[in-house]
Amino acid sequence: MKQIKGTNDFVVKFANVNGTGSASANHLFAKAIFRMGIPVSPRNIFPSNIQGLPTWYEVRVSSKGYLGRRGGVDLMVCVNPQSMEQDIASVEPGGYFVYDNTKPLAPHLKRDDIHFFGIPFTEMCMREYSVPRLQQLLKNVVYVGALAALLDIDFGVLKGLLNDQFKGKEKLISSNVHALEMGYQYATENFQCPLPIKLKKGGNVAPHILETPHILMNGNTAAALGAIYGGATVAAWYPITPSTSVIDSFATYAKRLRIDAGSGKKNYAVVQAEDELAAMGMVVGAGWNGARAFTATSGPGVSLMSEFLGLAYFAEVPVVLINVQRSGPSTGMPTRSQQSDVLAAAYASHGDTKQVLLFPATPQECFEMTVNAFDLSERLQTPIIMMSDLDLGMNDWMSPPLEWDDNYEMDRGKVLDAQGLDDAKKWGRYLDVDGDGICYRTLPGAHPTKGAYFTRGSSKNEMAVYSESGDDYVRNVDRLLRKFETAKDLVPQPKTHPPIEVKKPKTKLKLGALFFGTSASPSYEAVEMLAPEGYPIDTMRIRAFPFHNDLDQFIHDHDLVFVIEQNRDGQMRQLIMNECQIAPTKLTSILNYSGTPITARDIANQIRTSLNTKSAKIVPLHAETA
Amino acid sequence: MKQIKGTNDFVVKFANVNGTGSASANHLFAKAIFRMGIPVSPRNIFPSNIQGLPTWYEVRVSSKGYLGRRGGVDLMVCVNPQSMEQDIASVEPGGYFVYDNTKPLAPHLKRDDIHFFGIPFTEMCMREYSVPRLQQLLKNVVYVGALAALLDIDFGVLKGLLNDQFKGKEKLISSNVHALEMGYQYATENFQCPLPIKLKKGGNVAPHILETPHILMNGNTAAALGAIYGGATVAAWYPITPSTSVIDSFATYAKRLRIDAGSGKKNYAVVQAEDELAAMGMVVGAGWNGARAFTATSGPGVSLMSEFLGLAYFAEVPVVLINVQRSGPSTGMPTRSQQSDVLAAAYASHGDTKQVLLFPATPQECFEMTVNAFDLSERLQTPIIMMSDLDLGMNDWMSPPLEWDDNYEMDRGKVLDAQGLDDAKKWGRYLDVDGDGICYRTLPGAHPTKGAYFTRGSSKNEMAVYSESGDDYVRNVDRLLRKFETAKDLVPQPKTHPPIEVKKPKTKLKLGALFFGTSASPSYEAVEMLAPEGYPIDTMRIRAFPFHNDLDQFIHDHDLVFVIEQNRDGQMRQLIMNECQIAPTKLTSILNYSGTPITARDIANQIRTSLNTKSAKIVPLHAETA
Amino acid sequence: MSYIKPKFRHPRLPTNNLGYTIADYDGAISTLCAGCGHDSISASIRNACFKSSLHPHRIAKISGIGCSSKMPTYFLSRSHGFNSVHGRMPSVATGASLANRDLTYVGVSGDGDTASIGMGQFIHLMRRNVNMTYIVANNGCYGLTKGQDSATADLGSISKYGDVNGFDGIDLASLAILQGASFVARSFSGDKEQLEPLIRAAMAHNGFAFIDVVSPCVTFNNHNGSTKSYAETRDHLDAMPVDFVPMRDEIRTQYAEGTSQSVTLHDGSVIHLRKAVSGLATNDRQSALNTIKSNEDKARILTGLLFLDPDTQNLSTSLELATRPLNELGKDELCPGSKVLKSINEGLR
Amino acid sequence: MSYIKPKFRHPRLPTNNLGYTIADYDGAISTLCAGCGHDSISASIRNACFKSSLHPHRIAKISGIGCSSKMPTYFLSRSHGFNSVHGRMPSVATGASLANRDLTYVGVSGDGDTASIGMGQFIHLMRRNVNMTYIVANNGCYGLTKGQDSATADLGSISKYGDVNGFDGIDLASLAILQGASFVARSFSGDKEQLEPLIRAAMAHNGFAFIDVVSPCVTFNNHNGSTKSYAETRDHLDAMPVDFVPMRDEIRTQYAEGTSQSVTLHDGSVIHLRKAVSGLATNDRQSALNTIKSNEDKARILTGLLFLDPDTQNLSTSLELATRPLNELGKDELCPGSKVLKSINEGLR
Ligand SMILES: Cc1ncc(C[n+]2csc(CCOP(=O)(O)OP(=O)(O)O)c2C)c(N)n1
Ligand SMILES: Cc1ncc(C[n+]2csc(CCOP(=O)(O)OP(=O)(O)O)c2C)c(N)n1
Ligand code: SF4
Ligand code: SF4
Ligand SMILES: [Mg+2]
Ligand SMILES: [Mg+2]
Repeated sequence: MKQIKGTNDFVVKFANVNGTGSASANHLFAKAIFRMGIPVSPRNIFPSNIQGLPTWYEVRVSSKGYLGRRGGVDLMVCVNPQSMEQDIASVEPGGYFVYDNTKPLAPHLKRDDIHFFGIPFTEMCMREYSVPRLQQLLKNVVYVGALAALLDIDFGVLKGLLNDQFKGKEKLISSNVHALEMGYQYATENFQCPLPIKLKKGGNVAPHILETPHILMNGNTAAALGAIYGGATVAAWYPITPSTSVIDSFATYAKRLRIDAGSGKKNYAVVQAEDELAAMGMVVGAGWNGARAFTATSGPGVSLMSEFLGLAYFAEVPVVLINVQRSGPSTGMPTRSQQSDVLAAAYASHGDTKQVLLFPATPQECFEMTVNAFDLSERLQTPIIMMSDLDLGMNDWMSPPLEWDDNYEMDRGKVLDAQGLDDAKKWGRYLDVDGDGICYRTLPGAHPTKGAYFTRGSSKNEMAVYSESGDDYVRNVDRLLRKFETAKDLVPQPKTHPPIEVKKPKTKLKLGALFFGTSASPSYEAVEMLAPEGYPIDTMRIRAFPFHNDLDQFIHDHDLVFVIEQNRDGQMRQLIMNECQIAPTKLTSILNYSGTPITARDIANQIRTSLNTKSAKIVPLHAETA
Repeated sequence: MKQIKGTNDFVVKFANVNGTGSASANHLFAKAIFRMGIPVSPRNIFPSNIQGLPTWYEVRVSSKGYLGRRGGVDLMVCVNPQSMEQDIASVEPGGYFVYDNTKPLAPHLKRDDIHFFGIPFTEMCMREYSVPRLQQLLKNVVYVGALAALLDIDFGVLKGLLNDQFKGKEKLISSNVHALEMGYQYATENFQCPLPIKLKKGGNVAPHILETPHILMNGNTAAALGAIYGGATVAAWYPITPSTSVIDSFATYAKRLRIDAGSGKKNYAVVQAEDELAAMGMVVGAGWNGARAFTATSGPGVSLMSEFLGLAYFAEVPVVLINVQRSGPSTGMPTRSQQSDVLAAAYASHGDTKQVLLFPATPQECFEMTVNAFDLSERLQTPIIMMSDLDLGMNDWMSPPLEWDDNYEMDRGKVLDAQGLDDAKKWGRYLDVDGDGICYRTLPGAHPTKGAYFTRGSSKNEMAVYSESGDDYVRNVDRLLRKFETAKDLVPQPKTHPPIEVKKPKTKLKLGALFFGTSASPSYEAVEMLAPEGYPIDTMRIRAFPFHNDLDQFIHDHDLVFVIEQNRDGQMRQLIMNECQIAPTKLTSILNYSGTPITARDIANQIRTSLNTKSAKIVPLHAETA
Repeated sequence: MSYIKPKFRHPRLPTNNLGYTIADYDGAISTLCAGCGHDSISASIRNACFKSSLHPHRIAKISGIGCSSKMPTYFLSRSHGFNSVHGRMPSVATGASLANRDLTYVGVSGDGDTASIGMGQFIHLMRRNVNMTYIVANNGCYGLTKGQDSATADLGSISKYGDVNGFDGIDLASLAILQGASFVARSFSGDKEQLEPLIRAAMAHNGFAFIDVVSPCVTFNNHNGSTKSYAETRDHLDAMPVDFVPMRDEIRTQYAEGTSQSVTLHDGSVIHLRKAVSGLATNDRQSALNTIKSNEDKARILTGLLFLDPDTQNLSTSLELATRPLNELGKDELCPGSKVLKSINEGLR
Repeated sequence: MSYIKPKFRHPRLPTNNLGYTIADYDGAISTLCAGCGHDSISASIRNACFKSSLHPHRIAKISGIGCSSKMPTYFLSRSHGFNSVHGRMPSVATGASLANRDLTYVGVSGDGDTASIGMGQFIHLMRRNVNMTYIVANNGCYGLTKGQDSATADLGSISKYGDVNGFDGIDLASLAILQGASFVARSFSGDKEQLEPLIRAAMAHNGFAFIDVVSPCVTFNNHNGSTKSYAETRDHLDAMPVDFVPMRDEIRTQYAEGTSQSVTLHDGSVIHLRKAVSGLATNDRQSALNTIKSNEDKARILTGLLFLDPDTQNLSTSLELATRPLNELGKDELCPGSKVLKSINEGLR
């Protein structure tokens, strides 16, 4: 029978029941690989309940450092009878299936193209522990021990992790280590260890990974740190998966880093609002009053915030919103990932609105873009929406360490203080003095006699006086467009890489691929898969809306451009067509909207199919306009 | 000095202060012209307050029956000192300015290219009436009397109108008639009456107008009647200008037409909700439970309803929403008109959502499309959003009479009752039995043992059982796309007219124009203006989203297509580019977003400019794709 | 995951007046945590409907979002259900009740769903006196989003994450009494002797009936209780992986009317219940409020039927709706026809 | 349109302790209807700020949407103002107050803005005890959208359109007392002898202060009052064009503490006010509720300071905010710098 082989290159998946403490054990497994210096990317696939439903944990190991999902499972660890059937089916031919054989496997579930490894986890734990809680909990640690033998995990690293985790609680450390050993011992005694898929420190790991001491962190934590470093002082929010941990982390870090030295009091405020409308209202109020304020939410929250987002757009109030996207529409699948709020965010609210969006692809960017979002929101006096997603926000990603330049100064934008008001010749809140569409604002309380004005969403003239004149209205909204134009050069620019050389190209077409956020990593991988097959594809990663002119140029320079994204309607493609002057037949959607993150194999397959059948579709454009 | 001339073809505008009762007098003026059988279209341009601010009333008279705004003012009646300066400036050279000369006109306001007619309205009324209320009120009637002389309005018609209005209140009739006569007399005694602009019964009025006995009604009343005839039983709403009168009229008609004969009780319910979220929630609840339910709102309400619209889309609940658009974004200008919620409505809510939109252009269509909306919402099991606007909804439009086919049967869509459930072989709420994406629903209480299911926005499979499987999710949202495809043939189809023959065309380009709603009337007029100038433009009026394939074909068949709409961002153009495979350079936006309805002259001017400068812009498309 | 149906059931189950067995009122298997108070409430609703001999298919279940709002899946599978959006169940229920005044409506919500995001709709639902039973499964926290304080959490209570709640808890029963609810009760999820009859009475009430049910969250309980025992338990928790939810049993209690009872929750905290004497329910809002408050001052949660106004006008009556459900009306009743339209046209000339 | 500034002003106006004249507290010219109660409230706010010698620029005015919410334009032009969105002023005010705890916040709202769309936010604002004065100009109707009933309209009152209101009016003052507001008062727009000192006290109060001000709408008044006189007036109205708003004078009233007074509104309806004795404000919520109710039972609206808890924790204190306003903090206080980040990185390995 075939055996899947590979050093530092495979996919392991765990099938568990939620609420059983498995996530921690699975994390131990992934973190051990990380500490061995081998690129790893774990993903939690969990249900929208608290206890008792199937949950999975997929760990990709990739010597080259691909952090997106590859597709397929090489080794499955299944301790959940509920999902056993589908778990067995999902293993690649030649792969491995580790399961609890305390109860024998039902014969009809057997496959003869994969390798089964039964280990009596339950029985072992029942024998070893008398407390039910420990029987339940340590079972997870036992299978990690078994994997240590099967995959050749450095046992010292595992112990080190347990030491870190339970620092000071010796009893817990030793019971956990014991459980690990039990599993390890069982595997070595009963199976040929290690398997043909295994880990090797150093090994074939790509140099750019080895050179930097990476960290393992999720995007939500990184965004929270961004808010700390970006000087956010007011966080108002309403709990919603998968954005909740942004604020949790912010509060945790702030408690440590933002206490006034003298008084022990807080230099920040976190308020759990009564809903998302209120959360956004608080952020608008605080932003209007000169604090750096933000909120984090997900789909339903974005819908509920849309009226306020329109107000902030029109009243020109700095606001930062971190949208950690989940499956939509409506309640959708709250614990599944998508990139499907692109249009809802870009045009949030009725009337003519255009919002500034940022698209981070890594925790590092979550950090940097959050800092940037505060600068941009004050520079542009408008909401900045950072579009993260569940995959990026809640999963651990290997990342180069976060960096900080101590020379950074906050950009508070055009705010006139008392001195500024005294110096100004003529001041009007909505006068476009500099021609960039951005006017000078003032803060309440700044000056005894100057600079007070009335903020309203509704009709006004340049002097902030109430006006229902059509001319005033048009001048105002045209200026907002001008400001949006200004934004193009201020937001993060798209990223390209040097083109991949291809020996014998199979197509004469100049191919390009556009993507953003969590679609980036598997897209790069797919492009590298396709190059040796004769398909050279240039890439551009979109990092913000409004789009930089480079994006137009990129599309212009290619005959066919794939737009790779994780939603049903190809929303980024639509946004591009709306905002750029692009012939739509040039843009082909590559989509995944199942709720689990898109894989490199899936992308490559879709592109292959498209290239083999699309040629017919590329011609009409020339035809149509001839 | 030049004198503007014209029989049954001119624009009169009134400048008043709101809260002074002028609207009724102005309406009397317009209605008299209507009763004379001459096409007239009055427009109220009013502020967002109750008393004391400038308000205008613009009356267009057009023998050909153009009901959109033409642009320019031929005769201005100004009784508001606040706006006098801008009112004088707005009169066309050779036009007429009627004003209250109780106080003399400030010399610097004089223009020597227009004709001034001072009438001491205030003085006359002070002399004639002792009660301040009457002095104030009847002043308005006096100027209507003067206009009767100046424009040759049939005095009998005016009297008839007063008789109708104050039926049974003889004293009121005679005091009003007296006021009319006072004005009439003053004008005939002091000026050469009638002016070169004047009215003439029969006259040069277009035959298609003369042939039908028209009615004068606003779109909101028509929509309300549509809800009555469409069988709506539940109306839940929250007051907001300019949609309020939809529900007001519905309640008024229902009080008359929907009382249970036996009990005297109501066969309908109107509930003023606590806000728009609740209004939409009630409609969703009622629609789910099998009643025809609707709400009406405007911009901010659409934003607030978006979460529920997403739920209704995903949970497939019939919902009818009448969106009477006003200026956006945010509070915008609540009493000004725009067509700027196109994108907000089409993609209402986060996640991948697509909503069905209807675009009425006349009160007749408001009526018919509202009826249709209820059929469509139940047929398609999804929200139907009718996109009216302030101009259509709140102004009186001349219209052929509303028609009703007594053979009409409500299309309640695919609903299985007890019998249907017993007959069905296998039933699952989300099984696509017919392949059109539309499944069979059941109503609560229908059957003792069959057909009960759980409705949720979140994850589910075809049998309506909770599921977080990616496959189930994808199958479900793909089916929703299929349903949207089905909708294309069910919604009102776009309208074209036979092409206009042009003797010596000035361009070789095949030109087209796309428009919808209140942009239609002035667009048709502009096209007729341009034809004799050598620009033949084919037209297509969009009546619904999703777009019919004819729209693609129309664009395909033309070299350059103008998209005429009333918003800043060219939202319909964007929607077309999103949903059709259209090269964007083919579509040129013609826009007005000042808040006052677009005029034929403005459209014609913009097209002229575009044709004289655009040619350069049409080439690049060929170039780009070459 | 826990099960509200017993695993084994006697083949010949007793039937109610309509001939249904209790199984006809069952729902799907619960996916809530083992021992969650919400499951006890589901069971009580099921039992109440059985005992009151209601046709299951003539009941409609409506909820918002949350662990509590999932409950309707776990009882009455033969009833239609609607798990709508967070905090907006009241409006959906209002619309449903307008469409068909003949069904029995059961709304199920959580304290987050009702007291935070749903507060506005909740108050206006009461003001309209929609004919329905509204049950809040009140656990002082947001279960489904993992344990944040809700607006009913007691001042000073400590959440699983160690944060001290700095705000007064909203007393939904008092609020309901002040804002015009016509039936207001409170109970404890584990006290089925009290809860079942209250639910039956609420469903029989011809107007808006509110029941605030204290329903401990096994996993993120947020009641103030004895800080000492709580702290002890916390220490214990610290060593656990965050995603570990131990298996627990439902908390059951049973005590006589007019007496008090202390109940120890899963985390070791203690709440003090006081059972009002039935039949004593006042129809004087002011005195009901005063009684609740005086118990609260003694750190006691008063349970039982707290206020009742039996002669109330529900929304269908105050709107003067005809007796036939609106969703049954056809073209004949609804569509005035071409003649009427002609006369309307006449009026517009 | 009416004017709150007198047309003529003596050249040497008296100054307050800070040297400001009353003119320094003026706003723009009002665009509300002549005689609208809201203009009297604006005047009282202006006067209160003058008399209390507050720096105008240290006040921030925040409102929702409605005729009432336009008021902030018409007083204190030297203060920043924010006319936000309908019903959501509470959240905007909360955010503003967090950003800068040192300003004085005046929130202005209407009964539609607060009791309907804003109900949820209103209750949670009180729960958080945000340090601000919250004034509702309560006219029982939606003025700006032309006279629909609001949720505070009396049961049985008849709107301008002839509809009878079938729902109980919400008593915002009672609600505020129940839901934890630390300062609750009621007054009448035309009673400046009572209103001005209440506003001054509210602004001086260190926590959430609520004032419910009965403020007649000239144009669409919705109080129940004497049906007879109302009906008479109605008949009169019928003959008027719908867009005619007659010029009226403000309704002023003056009466002693401890006495009652009947006030006839513009439409002929009558309301009965009862002025509480000042200094008697209770800090017992229950008895405050009872007193309001017993007056209501006599069809009397109790005015005055109804409840006061002077030793309350406002949001800034309960969140333990540092004394320096958050919006004044700079990089040094906010940004932990590269060294700290390095150690954070270490922790993530
Ligand atoms: C608009 C919106 N915001 C937030 C959420 C996330 N969410 C789901 S359930 C819940 C709280 C539920 O708390 P509660 O109603 O008390 O129910 P419990 O789980 O405690 O029974 C929240 C905030 C959501 N689904 N929708
Ligand atoms: C979201 C939203 N819904 C509706 C409206 C329309 N609207 C404007 S003011 C108002 C009611 C105002 O009533 P109230 O607060 O009592 O103020 P009043 O005019 O009576 O002083 C409404 C419904 C709006 N602006 N925004
Ligand atoms: S988290 Fe709490 S409320 Fe939710 S199911 Fe578990 S025990 Fe119940
Ligand atoms: S409509 Fe009423 S509330 Fe509005 S300004 Fe006029 S009188 Fe005041
Ligand atoms: Mg809860
Ligand atoms: Mg009001």
